[in-house]
Amino acid sequence: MKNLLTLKDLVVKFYTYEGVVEAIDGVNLNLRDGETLGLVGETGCGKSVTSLAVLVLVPAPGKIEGGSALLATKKGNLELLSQKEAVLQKIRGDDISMIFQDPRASLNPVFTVAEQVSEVFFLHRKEELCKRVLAGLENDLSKRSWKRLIYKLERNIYKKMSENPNSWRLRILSKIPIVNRYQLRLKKEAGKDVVKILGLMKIPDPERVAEMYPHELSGGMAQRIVIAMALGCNPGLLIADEPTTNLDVTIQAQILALIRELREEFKSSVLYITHDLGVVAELCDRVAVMYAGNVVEIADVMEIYKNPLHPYTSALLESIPRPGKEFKTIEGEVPSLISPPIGCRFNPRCTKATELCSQQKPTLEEVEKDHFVMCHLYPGSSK
Amino acid sequence: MLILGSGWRDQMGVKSRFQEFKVGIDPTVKEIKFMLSRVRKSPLSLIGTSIVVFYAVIALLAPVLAPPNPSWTVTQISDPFAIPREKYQSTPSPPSELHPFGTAEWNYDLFYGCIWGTITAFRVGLYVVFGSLAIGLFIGVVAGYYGGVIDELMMRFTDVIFAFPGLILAMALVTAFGRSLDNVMLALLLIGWPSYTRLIRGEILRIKQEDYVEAAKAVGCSDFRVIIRHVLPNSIYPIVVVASLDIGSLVLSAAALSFLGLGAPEYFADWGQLISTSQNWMLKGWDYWYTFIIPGVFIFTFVLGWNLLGDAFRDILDPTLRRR
Amino acid sequence: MSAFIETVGLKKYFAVTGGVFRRKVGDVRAVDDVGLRMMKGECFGLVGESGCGKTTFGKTVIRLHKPTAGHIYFNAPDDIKEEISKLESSSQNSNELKELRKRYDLSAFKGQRLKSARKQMQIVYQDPTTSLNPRMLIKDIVGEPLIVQKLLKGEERRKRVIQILNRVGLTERHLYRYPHEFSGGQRQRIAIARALVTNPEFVVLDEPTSSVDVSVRAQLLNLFQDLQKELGLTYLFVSHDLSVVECISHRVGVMYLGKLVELAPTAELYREPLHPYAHALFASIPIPDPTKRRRRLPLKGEVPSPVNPPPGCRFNPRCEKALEICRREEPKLVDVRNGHFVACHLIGS
Amino acid sequence: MIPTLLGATLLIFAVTQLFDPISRAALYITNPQQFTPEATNEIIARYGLNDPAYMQFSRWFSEVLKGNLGFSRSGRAPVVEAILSKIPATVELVMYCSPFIVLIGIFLGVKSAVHRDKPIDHITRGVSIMGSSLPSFWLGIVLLSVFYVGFHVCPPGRLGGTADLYVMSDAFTRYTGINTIDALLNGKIWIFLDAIEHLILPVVVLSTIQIAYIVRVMRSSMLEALNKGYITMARAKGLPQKAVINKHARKNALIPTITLSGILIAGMLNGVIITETVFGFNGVGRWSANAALSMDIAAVLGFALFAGIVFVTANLLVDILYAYVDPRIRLA
Repeated sequence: MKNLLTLKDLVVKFYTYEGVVEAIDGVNLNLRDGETLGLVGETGCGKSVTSLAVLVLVPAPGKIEGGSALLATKKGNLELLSQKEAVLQKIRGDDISMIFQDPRASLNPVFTVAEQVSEVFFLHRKEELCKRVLAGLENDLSKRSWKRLIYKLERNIYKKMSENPNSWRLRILSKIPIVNRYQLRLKKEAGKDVVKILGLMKIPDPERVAEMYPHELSGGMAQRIVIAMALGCNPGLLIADEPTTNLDVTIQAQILALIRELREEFKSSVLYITHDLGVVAELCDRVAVMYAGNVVEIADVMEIYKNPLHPYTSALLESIPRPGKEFKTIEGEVPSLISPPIGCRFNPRCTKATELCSQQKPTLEEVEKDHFVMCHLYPGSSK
Repeated sequence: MLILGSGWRDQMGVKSRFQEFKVGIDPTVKEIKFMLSRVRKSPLSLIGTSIVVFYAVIALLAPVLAPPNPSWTVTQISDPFAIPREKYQSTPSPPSELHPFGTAEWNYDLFYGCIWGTITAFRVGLYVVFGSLAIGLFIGVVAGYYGGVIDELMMRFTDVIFAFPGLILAMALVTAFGRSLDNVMLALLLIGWPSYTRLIRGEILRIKQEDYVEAAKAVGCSDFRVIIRHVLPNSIYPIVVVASLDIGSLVLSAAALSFLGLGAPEYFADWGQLISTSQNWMLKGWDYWYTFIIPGVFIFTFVLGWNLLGDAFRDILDPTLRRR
Repeated sequence: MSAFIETVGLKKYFAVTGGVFRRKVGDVRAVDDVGLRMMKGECFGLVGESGCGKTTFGKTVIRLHKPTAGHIYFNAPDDIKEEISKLESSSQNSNELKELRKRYDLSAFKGQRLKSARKQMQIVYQDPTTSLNPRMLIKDIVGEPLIVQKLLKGEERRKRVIQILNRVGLTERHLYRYPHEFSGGQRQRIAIARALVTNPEFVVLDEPTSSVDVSVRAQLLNLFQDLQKELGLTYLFVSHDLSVVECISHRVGVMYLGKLVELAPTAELYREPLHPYAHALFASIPIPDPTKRRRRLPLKGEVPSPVNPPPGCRFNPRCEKALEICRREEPKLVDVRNGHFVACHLIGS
Repeated sequence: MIPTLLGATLLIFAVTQLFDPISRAALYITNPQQFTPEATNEIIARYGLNDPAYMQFSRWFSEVLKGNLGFSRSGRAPVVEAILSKIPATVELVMYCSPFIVLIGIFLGVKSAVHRDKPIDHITRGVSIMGSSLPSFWLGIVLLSVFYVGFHVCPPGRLGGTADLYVMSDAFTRYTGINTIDALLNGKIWIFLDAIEHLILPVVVLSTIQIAYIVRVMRSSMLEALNKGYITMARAKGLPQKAVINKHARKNALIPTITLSGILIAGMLNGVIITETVFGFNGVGRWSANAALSMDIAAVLGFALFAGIVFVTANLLVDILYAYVDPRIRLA
């Protein structure tokens, strides 16, 4: 299976007042086409920063210091980290899209749902919309009506728009109050798409919801709209950063069922980020476990739960509360990333830590079939 | 800080008490060191603090720098704020050895006026701010913490006072009380306290919903203790920011009133009044520049110092920046 | 045997003010007529989705909110309870009833009596960062209950504070620090120390482990269990994390929109929830085992607003098996199988 | 709104009580001859100025409602007429200041927030802090002395000598009393230019402080809006940086700025008094300042009431604008 996204030695550092936080310290990850990869780890292990780094959206004071992110698109492989901003803007929302943890915070409170969702179509599907508007204009012109003059004008505006969407002439034209009524046709066309995509998200009565403002929506409804925005242009990769953590259990079940359904329908692969091992078991094909800025283990989901190799993964699985059994704890605290421990970052808390672990940093090696681990306990890792 | 509260008093033995004090003071010292390091970091706050300190030194050393009733003075007046005069000359004279800043209309020594003007500025600023704070604290706390009828009443009353732009109400009050600097201060105080009341009430409402306040009630703390130990220490900081910004604008308002002729009387050592008298000389051309530029620079830098300090406080005390 | 803590018909409504003159427009019925009994030394789990009133119930039991109606009996003998309910049914406000309630019914306590009652009941909050006063030293935070309740003086108080801090896993070194110098887990330990310093008998745990990491959560849960065994504490464990509640509580109650819909011993409830909502709730917990992936339809719809809840059984708009009676009449909480209570017309009759 | 206005009149009345009855008589006089001692005593008797306050209040209030705010010695006209005759000058000044304040203030606020901690941010913040620490009357006089005394440009006052005479003459029909507009309506361009030349300096002085305030408020609300969740979402949708800032962030940042514009209007009214006094602009502000100087109680209190009404209505307009901009308010 072809790799859709491969990350190699990704390094991201945050230059904060207290010191330089080494949030991501050499992450290696690959996501196959049509697959759902779960990215699991505790708070502060850098899983969200990794996802933002893929879209080159790391917030200040963070900087991507090194590594590569290779994306397989229709037009061949693309190295994301070295692209110009203009190219990246074309990819974001079209090839890769992202949904976030707090649904209501992801929606702009002063715009209606329709305005925000249609923005994706205006950005990435403008030619298609123009063609549909032109088609509409053609049959309007065929009918006898005094407005033929206006339709002719609108037709050549849209012709120009479909050739070169953001020519400066159009930009000025769209600023003049009366003249820019021509945009209404475009908005109506986009409105149809919005209602269609909202319907796909199983939102009851999409027409009414399209006109609502974000503060009138419940948590579950807001998350569906964010998913609609993300899947609007049928992206190849959907990055979901803990979409259901803030939602109640029953709503979470609804959203997970929806993602599972849409995954098939849109045939898009998903990078699902969470700290909840139950959701991972429910949704993911392969799992990557992260700890303090490194990916420590990648394997198929059955393999991970049955035979976890890395001490941290097994400790994480054991700490899942099981009735009747004592709670297994992982001693110590998550290390501060300003002065991370030398060598393997888990060694202060690792029960099987050896002398080597606190000196040399292990590398991610394929220890068994399709099972990568980053630990000195396994040969090949301590090259 | 409030660490010297009841926890410390009932320890036994002086040595252990001092040892306790030394250990107890340690975190507060760390807090202050942290704040100072932030001040050093941002240039604006450095300038601000140095200006304010400079003016404080001038105010303290005023009797030394410009002794009242100097040898050359014509009139022997007991009030140190009355500017001495050498002779009854009406036109201002340029800076000379005896009068480093020159003299204003009617030969009032500008150097003396500006030095003692610093004290007036501090008096106006601090007196009104602390007055407003005191009233605002009392009413704001009661209205914010207990809410209900008191809150409603207080808010309606502050709305009424807010209905008037400050300067206009001050003008009306000064006309009523008569023209003197104390009346200006009283007028500014009457206008100033509602904004503090509203600010403090807002802070109290915000802090009141925090979990640790409810936890304190769960432990059985009385309302008084909750306010003193939990609510106030956490709401004081934003008020400090507003207070330091307010001192600057208060001095400006007082100067404006003096400029309109409603503030300090003619002979008084107050910057606004000095500018007001030198106004018509200014329009006669540039050769009387000193009567006008020097007091103006004093006001400008004084207010600038406080504004910079206030801005720096806001950056330091902004919780989001502190604990990143 | 007599319940250690019992609530009878407990109600807590929050006034909703609206309109120009800010008069009362309606009520948010956060807790609506909830009665349950907790035994001494038991960990009682209370689960439900956000907005179902579980936290409000917890806070009302320890009188952080003034209840709108109902009784809270804290360690009161049974005959007093019968007496009060008998008197109440006969004549509403006889002063003999008032007298009895003043002495036994927590919801009628006032002033000094309420303050001293607070010694025996404490609360631990969900978010460690907001439950500790950022401007107070740990020494004062943990010591404050002793000062307020005037329990110990000077050196004994210091010793007691240090002893309770050691018990939760912190040392004397931490006394002179501010809360922002500690990690989430350590702050929660300080909050626990503050709650236990006056050695109470009853502690409300309001989602204590929801905002800490997985590894720290296990440490806190162990601490809770050890403390319960050692000090014989009774816990009211409020949480939306069903897997945690399953492991720590002896009996669990499920709440929906202010009402208690089901109550049973933990194992029995998790194995076979009877109430349709409880069944849907437990079915939607993701199980951390890929082999057991269950394909089932998630519960449809959203939680209605608590300001004007639907008539009859509150779950009827979302319940597939809703009958005609469900839409009219509110079901009573009935003991179906010794100790397994359900409030549903389907199972009750 | 209404209770605040009522409260305002009560406050004004309380202030009047601070004066002795004789001077308070001016509040009830309608024509100049009545300033003789006997006439004032007769008025004191008629309006019962020595009775307890609450009785007087009803009488005074009915007078005010009838529009009789007393007679102003300094304005040599009944207070209400004096105010109405002076309003156009002030309106003209404010009319030219507001666009500058709003546009430049918001533009600079956005710019300095977007380029945080870069040179432009420090410069804007420095200038805005200096702007708000400058005593406006001092700035006015310095500008006057530099331009008028130095280069003989932008003289004080509302109109040059000849223009003033022409405007007084009946050949010039006064539609609104606002010189610039009247000049255009009368087709006299040179009067228009002359009026503009007189307006330049006052507009600069009046708007520096206000711009400094808006820049600071806009910058902080812009910074707050920029690290909200929907900004990251907008970027993740592929929006260019310019659109993210101008469309998403700016509209949200405007909301707190609008709510604080109430204070801005207060600042404007204060500024008007000082600017008009410095530049000899005989608008409402300058007249009330002189009135205060010459202890003309009726004028000062009349002006205070007028200012209160203007301020309260302005706040009402701001609330309506606020509800329009922020949907959460509109539907609540």
